[in-house]
Amino acid sequence: MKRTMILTLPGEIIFTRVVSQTTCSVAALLTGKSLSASDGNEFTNAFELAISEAFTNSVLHSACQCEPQTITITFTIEPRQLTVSIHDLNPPFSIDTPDPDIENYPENGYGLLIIRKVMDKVTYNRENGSNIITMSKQL
Amino acid sequence: MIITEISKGDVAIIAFNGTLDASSAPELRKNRALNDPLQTVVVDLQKLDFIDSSGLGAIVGVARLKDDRRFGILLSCMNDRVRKVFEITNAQKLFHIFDDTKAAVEYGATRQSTCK
Amino acid sequence: MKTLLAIREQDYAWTREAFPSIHPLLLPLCNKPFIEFLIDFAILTKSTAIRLLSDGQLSAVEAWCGNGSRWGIPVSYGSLHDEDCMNTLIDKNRRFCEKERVMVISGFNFIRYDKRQDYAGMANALPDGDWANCSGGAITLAGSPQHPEGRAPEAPPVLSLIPLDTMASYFTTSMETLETGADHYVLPGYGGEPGCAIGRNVVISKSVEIKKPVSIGNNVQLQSGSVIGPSTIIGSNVIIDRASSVSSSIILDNTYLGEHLEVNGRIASGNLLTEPLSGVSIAMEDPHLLSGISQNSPLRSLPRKIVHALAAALLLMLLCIPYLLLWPPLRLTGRWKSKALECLSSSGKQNLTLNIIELTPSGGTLSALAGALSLDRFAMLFRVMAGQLSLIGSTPAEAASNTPDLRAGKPLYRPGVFSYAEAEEWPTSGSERAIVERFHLAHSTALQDVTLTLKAFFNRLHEKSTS
Amino acid sequence: MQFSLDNVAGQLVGIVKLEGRLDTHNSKSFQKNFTEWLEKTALQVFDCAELDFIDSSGLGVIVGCLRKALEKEGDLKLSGLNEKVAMVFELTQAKKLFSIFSNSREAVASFGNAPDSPKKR
Repeated sequence: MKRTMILTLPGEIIFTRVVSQTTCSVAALLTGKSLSASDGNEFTNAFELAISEAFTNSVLHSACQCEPQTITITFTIEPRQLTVSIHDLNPPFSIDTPDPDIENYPENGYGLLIIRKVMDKVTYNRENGSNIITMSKQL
Repeated sequence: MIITEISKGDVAIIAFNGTLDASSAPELRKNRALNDPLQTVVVDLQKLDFIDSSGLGAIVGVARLKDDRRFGILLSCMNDRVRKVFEITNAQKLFHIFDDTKAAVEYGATRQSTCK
Repeated sequence: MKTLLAIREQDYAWTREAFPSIHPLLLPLCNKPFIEFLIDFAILTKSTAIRLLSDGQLSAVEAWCGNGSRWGIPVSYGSLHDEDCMNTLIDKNRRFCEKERVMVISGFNFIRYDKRQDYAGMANALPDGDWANCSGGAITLAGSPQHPEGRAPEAPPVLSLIPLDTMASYFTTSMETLETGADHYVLPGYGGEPGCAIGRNVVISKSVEIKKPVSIGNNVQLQSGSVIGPSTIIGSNVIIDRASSVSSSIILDNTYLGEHLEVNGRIASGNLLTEPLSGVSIAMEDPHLLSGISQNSPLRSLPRKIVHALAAALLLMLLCIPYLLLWPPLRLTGRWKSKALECLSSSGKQNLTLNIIELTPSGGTLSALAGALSLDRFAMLFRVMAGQLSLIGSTPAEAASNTPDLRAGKPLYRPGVFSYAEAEEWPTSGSERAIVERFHLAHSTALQDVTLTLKAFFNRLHEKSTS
Repeated sequence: MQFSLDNVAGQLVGIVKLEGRLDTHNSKSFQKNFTEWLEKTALQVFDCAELDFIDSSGLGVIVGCLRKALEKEGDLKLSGLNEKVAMVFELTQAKKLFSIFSNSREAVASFGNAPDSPKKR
């Protein structure tokens, strides 16, 4: 059966940990493992990392730093697959960014590379003024 | 995340404890030893249980400001989760990584004498 | 004793382009991944732990070896740099080595050893330095021998290193492992008689001839009249079609070899056939090539599109009543969602947008019945009549997906309403599905397509009604 | 594709020099030209030194040309196959149908000596 869960929260950096640990617990629903975030389970770790990247990008790239806009995260929970999508009202961006050129010690640009590597599928589309980045991974 | 200074000297040792992400990354800028371009620092990551790209970017950023980029920051006692983030981003090519802090300090000390 | 495996990326860079879909350290030698031979050797020297060091990415190897529990020896992972000398390497893993004797196996080389001989005694007795070396690296011992009084065995055990630096060295080493393998190394597979290891789920048609030494992997089909061997290594998920002969060759995983073909002294991987010594390779994708030149019976050229359109019309008529009865209630209660999917068309020029129907699985008997009668594919049948889709063929591939071998215009891709994999009760996941689809695309005639469609329909009926 | 004639021990031998690719696009036109050249003589040599690529329809055409030459009591010999083209012939066992020489001179000269035994089908 397919269940969905929606999380709406202000786009502030202090919520990064809240989001990534919630995602970790949702992922643990599928693996049935213990809830502890640091257990070696590759599936939950992948989501904890990927969602932390995506949420941080959404917060840092918001149009005006004045007052934080809301970010909505939708979890689609299926027996063998978890899909997480993040909606924000930021300006459009592309997810096919080139990998950072490591030789000259870049300080950013790693986020999307990490998401692409730990998730099975990552798609981005733009719908009535909001970015939707969707990532999924199979157990 | 908490940064604790373990020891000073030619090769300083500091330890990270907790999670290093966008919210805790700015703390690296406040640490004197990390930001002194001439100071070799061994960062003990034993108690660091989560790092994401912002955390990694902060460490790379600090290493970039060191006079001797490749040996200014040495990393030790990484757990598998942290190592995988370094591996995915190829950042492990930028740092000398040890599984024992004392070994890292000795290596740093020998580097100091040769490159001074 | 602890073992460090220090293998740098440029040691195996050549394999990336020769075998793009396999991690170099998992490249099969005979029927076993390369890294497992190193692990076996470490165990032979009574090492209590292994650490794999790399300057590149190890995720595929880590997924395969895990923490080493499969071999009962802890396996961990670490990084290394180009300029790390032996001492720095050991310094960087001081806690792992714990002042024990350390064996460092460096470079992308095959270790030639004999499991029946004693390597532990030798490893402890030898002084520091190289135990064996070759142009590609060495087996080096460091850290004073633990029991110097331990006698080294009188006749030192056979040990040599072969650099795996070219396709040719990989080929000759694989062949040698196949011929001497059974007694020198631990090789998987049921070896009824010596020189013949066969994996699981291997289907051998009656008139197939197998000449030893041969090694065959899992999920392999050898069609009638094919001749396998001598000196042939066949990987997993492989189909050797009728009357083809394979001798002193390697057929790697996920490969379909057509009919009436002769492969001698070659390496076949996916669609590429390579001559190992010269490195020249040709693409084996051309359907006629795959079906051999002497096989052009007129029946095959019956206009496939007409037969498919007729069968689709028949199916439409049969299913239209249940469709009209079940579609409205499901649609209204939201259990019938349609999602647009951009797929590659067989001509590859312009893409095809199909709307894939998703029936909520827990939607009660109505949606289960709709699924069982494949009503979710009802609308797609019209596409067959319009000639855009075939009734049965390959699973439509998403245009966005970058699966290389489905690039536009590839002859062996013909999207269908049903897929050959569904007709076959064959695993419908990624590479296995591609193999059985390629087999039927190059092989089945229009009339066989109709029977396969019925099989696919009843398989879905059976699968949906029982799940 | 150039065609020239040569004379060996009183017999006329046609030499066809193939260049570039022989595949689905140009195999039909090649077949048409060959039937004309066959009118001149049933003894033919395909000099493939400049032929870089052949796919199955190209191969099918060459086998067709052999069949036509044999029907006219002639023969078709090949010369100068590069490795890629040779591999296609070996893979499909078409190699067994032809006598293959390293260069066109040898192939033409071979028509001079003892008449060939008819090729097995």
